[in-house]
Amino acid sequence: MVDKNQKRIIIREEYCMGCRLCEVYCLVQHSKTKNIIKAYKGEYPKPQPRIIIEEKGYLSFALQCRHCEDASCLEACITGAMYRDKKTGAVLCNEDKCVGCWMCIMVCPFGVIQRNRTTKKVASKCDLCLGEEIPVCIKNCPNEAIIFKEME
Amino acid sequence: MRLEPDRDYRIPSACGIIGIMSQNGERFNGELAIKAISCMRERSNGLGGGFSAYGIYPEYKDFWCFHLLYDKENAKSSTEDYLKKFYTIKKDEPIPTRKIDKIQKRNILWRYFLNSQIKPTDYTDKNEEDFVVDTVMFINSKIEGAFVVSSGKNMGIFKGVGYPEDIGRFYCLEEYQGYLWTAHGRFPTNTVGWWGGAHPFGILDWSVIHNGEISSYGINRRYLLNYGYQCTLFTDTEVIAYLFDLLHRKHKLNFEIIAKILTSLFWEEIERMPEEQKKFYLALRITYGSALVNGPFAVVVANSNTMVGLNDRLKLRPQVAATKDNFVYIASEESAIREICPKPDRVWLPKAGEPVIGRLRN
Amino acid sequence: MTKKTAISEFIVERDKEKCITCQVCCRMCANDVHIHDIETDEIISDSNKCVGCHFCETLCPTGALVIKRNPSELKINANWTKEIINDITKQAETGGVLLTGMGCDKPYPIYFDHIVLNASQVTNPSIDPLREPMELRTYLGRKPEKIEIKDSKLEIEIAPLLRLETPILFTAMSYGSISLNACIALARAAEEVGILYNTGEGGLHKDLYKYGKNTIVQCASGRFGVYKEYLEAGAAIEIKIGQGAKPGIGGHLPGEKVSEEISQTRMIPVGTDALSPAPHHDIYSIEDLRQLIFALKEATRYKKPVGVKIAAVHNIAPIASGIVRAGADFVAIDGLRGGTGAAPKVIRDNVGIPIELAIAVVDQRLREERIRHQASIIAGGGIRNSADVIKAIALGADAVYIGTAALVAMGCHVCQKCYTGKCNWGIATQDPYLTKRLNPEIAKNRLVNLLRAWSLEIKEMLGGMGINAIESLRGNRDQLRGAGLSDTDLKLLGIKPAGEAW
Amino acid sequence: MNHVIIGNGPAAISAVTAIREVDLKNKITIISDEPYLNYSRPLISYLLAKCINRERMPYLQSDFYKENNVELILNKKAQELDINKKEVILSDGKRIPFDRLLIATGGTPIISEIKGRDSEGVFTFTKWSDAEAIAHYIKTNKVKEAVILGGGLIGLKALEALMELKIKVTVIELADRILAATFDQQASKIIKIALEKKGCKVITNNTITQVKRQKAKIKSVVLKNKKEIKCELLIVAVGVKPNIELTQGTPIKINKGIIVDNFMQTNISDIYAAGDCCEAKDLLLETNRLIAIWPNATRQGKIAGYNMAGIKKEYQGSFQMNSVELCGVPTISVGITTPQEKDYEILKYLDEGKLVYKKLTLKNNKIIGAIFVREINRAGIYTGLIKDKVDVSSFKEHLLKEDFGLISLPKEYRKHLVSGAEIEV
Repeated sequence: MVDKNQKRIIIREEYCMGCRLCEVYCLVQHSKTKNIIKAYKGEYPKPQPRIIIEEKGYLSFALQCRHCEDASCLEACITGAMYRDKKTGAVLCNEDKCVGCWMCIMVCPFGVIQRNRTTKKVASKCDLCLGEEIPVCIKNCPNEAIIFKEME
Repeated sequence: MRLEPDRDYRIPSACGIIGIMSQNGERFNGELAIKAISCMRERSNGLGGGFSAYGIYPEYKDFWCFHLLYDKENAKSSTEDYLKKFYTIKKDEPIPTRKIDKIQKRNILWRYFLNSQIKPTDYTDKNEEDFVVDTVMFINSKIEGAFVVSSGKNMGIFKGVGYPEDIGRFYCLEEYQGYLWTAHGRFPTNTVGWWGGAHPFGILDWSVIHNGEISSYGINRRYLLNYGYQCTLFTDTEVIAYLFDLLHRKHKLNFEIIAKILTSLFWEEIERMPEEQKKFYLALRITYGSALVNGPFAVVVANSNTMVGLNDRLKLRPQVAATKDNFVYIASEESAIREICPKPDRVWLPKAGEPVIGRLRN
Repeated sequence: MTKKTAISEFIVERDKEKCITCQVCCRMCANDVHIHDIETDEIISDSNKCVGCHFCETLCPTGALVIKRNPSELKINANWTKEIINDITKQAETGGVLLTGMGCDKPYPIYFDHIVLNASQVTNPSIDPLREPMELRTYLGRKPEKIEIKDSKLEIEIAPLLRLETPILFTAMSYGSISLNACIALARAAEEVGILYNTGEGGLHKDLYKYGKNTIVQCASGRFGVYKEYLEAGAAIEIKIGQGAKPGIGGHLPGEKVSEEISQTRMIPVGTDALSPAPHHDIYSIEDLRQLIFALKEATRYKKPVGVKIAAVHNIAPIASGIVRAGADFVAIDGLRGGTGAAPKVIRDNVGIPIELAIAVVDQRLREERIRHQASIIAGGGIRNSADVIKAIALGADAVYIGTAALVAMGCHVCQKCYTGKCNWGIATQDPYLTKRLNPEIAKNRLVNLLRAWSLEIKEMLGGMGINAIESLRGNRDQLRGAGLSDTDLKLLGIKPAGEAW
Repeated sequence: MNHVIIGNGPAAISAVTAIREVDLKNKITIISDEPYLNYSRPLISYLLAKCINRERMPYLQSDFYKENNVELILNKKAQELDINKKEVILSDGKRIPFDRLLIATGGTPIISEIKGRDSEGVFTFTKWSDAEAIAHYIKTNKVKEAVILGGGLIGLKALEALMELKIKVTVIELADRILAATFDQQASKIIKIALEKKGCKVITNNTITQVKRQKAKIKSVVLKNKKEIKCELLIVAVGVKPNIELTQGTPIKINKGIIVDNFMQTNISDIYAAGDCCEAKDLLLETNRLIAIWPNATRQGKIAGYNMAGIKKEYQGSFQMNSVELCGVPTISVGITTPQEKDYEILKYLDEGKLVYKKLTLKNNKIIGAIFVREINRAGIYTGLIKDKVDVSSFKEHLLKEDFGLISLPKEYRKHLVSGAEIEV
């Protein structure tokens, strides 16, 4: 079971300005160079952010994997690529194992797992920026519209 | 015209102070006060000393006794003309002094025993005391070269520029008998020539000796102004005297409460009190915020019936108290007390804002 | 008309090397300065639209953006300055009154900057606020002249008072002129610090009733949202007569700003202009004011202080005295540099007197008349930092109102475009795209920090003067000296020139 | 207490995990007739196509059995059930006693009776061994042309694999279209086009009547319409059926598959079934039904495991769904996609040029089926709506919009969905 002090990303749509800085920094974080200018101007194929920004009228919010306790993507994965990180409880995708059967995409009720735009072969999703103290999207949200919090 | 320190601007000073009182009204001569203050010579620098003595004019105890300080003859005459308008002068004479080379006398020192001709009714809301205060205010502010040193009954203030013990000798204080003496040795931060600036400061039968510098002076002065107290000279001492006069004589507050006004309790102390008390001290503080005396000070305030010693809220200046039989002593240093009372019954350091009060029993 | 004759105020500099075309600036500019061109995948910025709020600049992740004042210069002319020419041009184009926001930005003397404070040396130990108690608590309202005691019991009743933990309040800023999130931030900050904020004339949104004990509710000439519950909701009531930014002028909240929520709060139909008349039409003289004051006291059963806010004008001292005699428990004075959400530029920049002088003369007058204790003085209009606060108090104010400073703490960059309702910082706007940009939690914390910082600085300055309770500084002008002021100024301010001893 | 599990597939594995969550001490035995440690059957087509190597077949860490302390009996078939004695009898006669039994035997390919079916070069395609055998046969016989019987998922995955190996393939489907079970005409057409672009032949409304051979080896197949197609390899992929031999002749109730209740228990207490071999609750049809897909197997195994370990957990039920990428065209189909009755509402989006196709089936304002061809991102959101039976009337018009997302859903539902979301003020 997932223990309590594990942190999750909480979305507060009422404060999302829709600036998409989270997306920018997510992209950089998942680029080869991790350098913002290079990531945008020097890397081909262009790195892919693991965060989805939804917008409708003045409402907007950033959405990334919820790392569900009862994750259907884990049940659906036929290769064992999708796994739960014991320490953080995060649901991660081992892209070397993934064959791109898209079962996870089919079952994720948040639609936050995407086909890797470039290879088109493997699933790509939020990894909570493992290694970073807090995910970069949260660190760089200018309005605390997404926050990192122990799960209740 | 050159600005005169004390008269035209404030100058900070450190001081040695002592107050001695027999609560039974036993009169004793000034020698004791001189002895005590002289052992705190360290605390003064020869630029100011003075004494107040109560019970020294028993034969004229019903007359207002004005001690005056004149720069020049015509100041004296115009003052006397003014006095004669409102008072009958029962007696006037020079204040006896002896020649002492350490003190160069440069003023005319004169005392008057007066009887007011004014019926209180003439001055509607004002009573005789108020009228006397007005007189003093007028002389001090309007008549150039004249200064009222003291204006009480059966008491007097003797002061000048010099070491206090020399001033004492100069005024021959050993020849006076009083039941309450206060003495002051001053350490001003720059030369002062003017005798009026020395302590004690007096108004009516109040006398104040004071060691300290009052940071709240500006607002205290403006507050007093509302009640017609012209701070004609610039000494903190004056402010304290007027505050006592206002709060005790006019607002009819006792000395314990006055102490809680001048050195008010901290809000958190008030917070911790039971409701009733809290309400009381809140009212006190919000009403008299402008009378809060801030900054370091230790004072001895006296009038004919009382001697009060008080320390600032943080006790930033020294003050020791002692009792022996019916005697109360308040001084800057214990040594001064022991000098004149080797075996006191009790010696203690009053806490910040805790008044030491001696009362005349009758 | 196609020919644009006004010169744009700012230019947007974009470092193409650094720009990654992330389009954050495009998404965030409410003035549509930055547009992404799909063909060239470049961002084109139209400097003419830039108001200089620097929102884009602060968000740009690569620091590719710099907003600069437009260096394009007209022939130097001390008389016909760029600003004057631009104003004329605009009026020639629009034929209307020039509107502006925030406080007067003209270089009138700022007396605060010519007043210096005292500190203890040798003869008087300064007090270390970290070791000794340092009291800023302030009570506002009517205070007795003296205490009467009968057998050690209080004989007098103390009138209702406002308690402040630090002598600063948030000035009147209406819901309408600023966003609900901004109001919430102010209310929460006031609650946390133990001070009060002021509803302005915008009424009280239902979500704000819970902050009642930290609220001053305003009753202005428009009477918007004024009713029983409203009056009872606050800790005090303020009758607004005037405002430093526009003395003698009413308020005008354009209909497009009157949303559903605002219409409910102000009790006017959606989309209708909210017009506050220049005068209260039930106050044509001082006795009318007295009636209103007591009407409001009656309405709240004498449980709340009732104060009056006026703009600092030539006759301020006698006016204030009259107000106190009319029964006000506090007088709020708003100086020449006081802010606004919208005011005619010509009024803002030319009417009223600086707050420093107003404080000095009012405090002096009330003392001379021996009614100083009957009412507290709250001074506002150009209070920029803790030094201004402490100087205002030493001149004679009981507490100060801050407005612009609070807005700046929340993000405002003083672009003075509040009246457009396009505040990119989400403060002076009702546009749901923009209001959500102000997270009340963050804003609240920033306000609390500001007040904490100022309070600490005030304590340090007090300690330096050897004072450990703010009431010993209030009106204590001996602690002030004028540097480079004329004798007349010094006389009016009641302070000595620097260099002169006690 | 003995937990015995017959089968070593996803149902069995997740049963083990579930049991071990609550019960660390009691014994668990797994019986499998296959030689391998656990592996992923759906991967065999990738293996055959050489997209992956053998190392990637297992989907668990090798130490899984040890870590969960499971006794493995491999290469042995569970021959018989002695329900009274509570014992499983293995092919070698060995008897394994159980207190709780889970039957997770999965499915077996349907063998259609064709003349000459027994020729060499004719295979089914469901197990690792099948893939190995086919690969070996292709290598040794230099196969150039192949025929696949059955245009279902398995058939087409096999087809894709063979194409990867540069083999010319013809697929023969009895129905009027490929992927008939899950796709409608339009969707099938798009796939068909994609397949044909890649040079493979698709023959529908037809089947094989005879396999012709040369020596023992297949040389061609003859169709219903007498047409003959030359080939060196035939893969028969006409579907799978539950593997229930074991239960035949026992009191365990069976229909097409083993019938279980919502706790995955058969009519005999302490005997459970999960995965492709059983008929469990269908959320949409609200009857028990075979749904032979991976996610169901894991879920059912999990539920069974909990209940075997004494934790009452109910199976919420599921529905048909499948996702497969063919010739670079990703597709997803969920629920009832081509209903027969009239009272359904159909929403469609078709981009003829890009060959993008989206279709939703609604019944009284609830989505019950969906098809996505080529654009599948966020398809899971619809699956969620189907599962939660959300009334979509308030946002119907957004359903197929480009920007459809959680933001299109009613605020309250969205907040409940995005756990932890807070409402401020």
